[in-house]
Amino acid sequence: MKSLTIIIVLITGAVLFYGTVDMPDWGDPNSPASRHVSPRYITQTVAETETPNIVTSLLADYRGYDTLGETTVIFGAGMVCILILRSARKREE
Amino acid sequence: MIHNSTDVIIKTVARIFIPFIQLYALYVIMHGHYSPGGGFQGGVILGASLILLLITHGERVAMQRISENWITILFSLGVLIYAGIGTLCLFFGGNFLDYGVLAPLLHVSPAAARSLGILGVEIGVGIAVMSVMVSIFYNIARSGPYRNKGTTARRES
Amino acid sequence: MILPFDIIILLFVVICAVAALTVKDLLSAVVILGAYSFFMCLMWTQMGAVDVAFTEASVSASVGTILLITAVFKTTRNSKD
Amino acid sequence: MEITLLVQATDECFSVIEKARRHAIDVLNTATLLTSETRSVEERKLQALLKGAVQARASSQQFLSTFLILMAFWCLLSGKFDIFHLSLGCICSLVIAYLSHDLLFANVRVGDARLIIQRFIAYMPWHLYQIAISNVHVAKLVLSPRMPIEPNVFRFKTKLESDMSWMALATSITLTPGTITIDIEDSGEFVVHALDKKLAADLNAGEMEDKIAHIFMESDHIYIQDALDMARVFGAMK
Amino acid sequence: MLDFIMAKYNYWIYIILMMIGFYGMIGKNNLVKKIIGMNIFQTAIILFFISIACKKGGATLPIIEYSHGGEHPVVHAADYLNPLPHVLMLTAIVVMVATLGVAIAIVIRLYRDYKTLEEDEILRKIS
Repeated sequence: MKSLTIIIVLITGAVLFYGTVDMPDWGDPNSPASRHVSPRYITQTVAETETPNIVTSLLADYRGYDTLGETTVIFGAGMVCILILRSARKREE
Repeated sequence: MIHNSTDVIIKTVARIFIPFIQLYALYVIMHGHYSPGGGFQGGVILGASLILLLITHGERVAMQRISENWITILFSLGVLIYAGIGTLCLFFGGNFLDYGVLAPLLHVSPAAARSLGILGVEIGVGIAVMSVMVSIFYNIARSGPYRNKGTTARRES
Repeated sequence: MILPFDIIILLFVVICAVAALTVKDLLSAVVILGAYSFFMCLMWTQMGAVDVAFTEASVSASVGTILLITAVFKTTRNSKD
Repeated sequence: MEITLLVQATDECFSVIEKARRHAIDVLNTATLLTSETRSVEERKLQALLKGAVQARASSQQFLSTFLILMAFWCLLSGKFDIFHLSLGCICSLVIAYLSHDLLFANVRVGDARLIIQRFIAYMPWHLYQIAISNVHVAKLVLSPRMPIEPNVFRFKTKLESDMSWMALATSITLTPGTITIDIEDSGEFVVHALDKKLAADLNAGEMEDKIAHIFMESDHIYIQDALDMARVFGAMK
Repeated sequence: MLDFIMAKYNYWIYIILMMIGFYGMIGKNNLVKKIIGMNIFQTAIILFFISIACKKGGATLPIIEYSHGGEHPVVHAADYLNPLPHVLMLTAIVVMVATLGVAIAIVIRLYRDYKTLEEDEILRKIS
């Protein structure tokens, strides 16, 4: 059982290792991730939102809908904790 | 887990430090525009200060500040603030969460209106995260049997 | 990015990850996980992601560790593997 | 016959007068009782009002001082002094002062705060010097090839009273190399681990405890301070 | 060869961490150990995203130097790190703690019903 687990993990690691060969180099300024939309965010954030911290303006303004969904996920997690644990507590008391 | 601690040092240090931790948390929320920080981090620090109050001073002292029902109300209120600001933009003729159209309401330029909108959203996120963290901790710590083996053994010896 | 510093931190991260999974005592495992989170936070700081590092230090290293320690107090402390 | 009638009449008169007197005394007694009762009730009400007013005054004082301290801390953190950020700081400090105004000043006499801070600052150089001395001592112990350490746990009962001074003494002991406070019992007994006999003897001499009692104006130091103050007043009067 | 190692070693570190976390998730019997493995797996993924955001050659933190009321400075995109992965991972970390809370709630509930945290013993008690 244990050997089977190790074999599965090693196979997954090998596949991922093979995948890294085609990935862009570390710290490449012209990698696809940093060429597409992020230059616009960096250059326009002060003019459009007066917020020097780009991460904040991106989090709450440009990607605000994303963060709304994420806040809802946290809300759901709190609700689930209450549903799982509080009913049992009431029964015990 | 939640009980009035008998250790004088921990109680005194917690008593002195908790207001400063809470003020630092609000500072992190309010100054997310200029420095690292924002609603998530500040809310979690605020929740951690309340958890510290719970595990040092016991349930009675902590719950007379924010009761359990209030926590449950607060984490709906946080999401409501966020979604409410987004919906307010719809009434002014913009898109959902497009704070620039709030400028005539706030008497500032559209860019500054966006900045203020970000601040309001961060406050909503902070309230939601704070109450959810305290609620999860409280529900976990109140459930099930608590065996205080370590401290009772020490007191008996 | 300073290479020797980077390599030392990466080494510590891997050691902490392995130790957290191999220690038999669950409370020790949870505390080692907190140390792992702090090393991760240090690494992100020197990669330039200060916001993410701050979030990791406040969220995962403090509240996550508190929740796990509470869970260990509530259940049992010893494990078989 | 007439004489006996007269005597009887006077007797009756006297008995009637006596009855009336008793009645009047009873009435007067009940009246005074009633008034005293009402007065005591009113006094109690007044006292409760006064006590409530004192408590309200104390809590409002606590609220105000907490608010001022937090506002100073905010200015220290923020560094932005335009109106928007200062009003944000006011709101945040008000919220936190409302949430936890009874935590910061639980056992502190407010009037003494300035003197305590002055004395605490004066205490620091002495403590740093103490740390340096015991640092050298512990280094000598550890670096010598025979390692002449004798670790032992000992207890001593302190004469300090408030929790703040207990905490200050415990942290001072822990900051000094070679000694660590393990626990404080409820009755004020410190459990201290020391690396060496000499360090333990230094602690038992009680100089540090005296200094801390002087900072927080406790036990016998407060009387000495009172006497000094009174001496100055007497000198002025002469 | 050295160039190849220097260019790709961040991916290898993340793969190693991910393998450790994956082994913890599927190989360990204890439920708390499984949660710890899940935590390590998530941080490995976050490390992968953050290392994508790096830029060589003098790029600094994504915070622009700017004061209120001043003129808008001219900003070059190459001078700042890519902020988009930071934002995505910032939300991912908070979701990580939320999932941690739910997982702990489930573990405590299981312990109350079966009095054990080992997976094989729970399976034996169910059947």
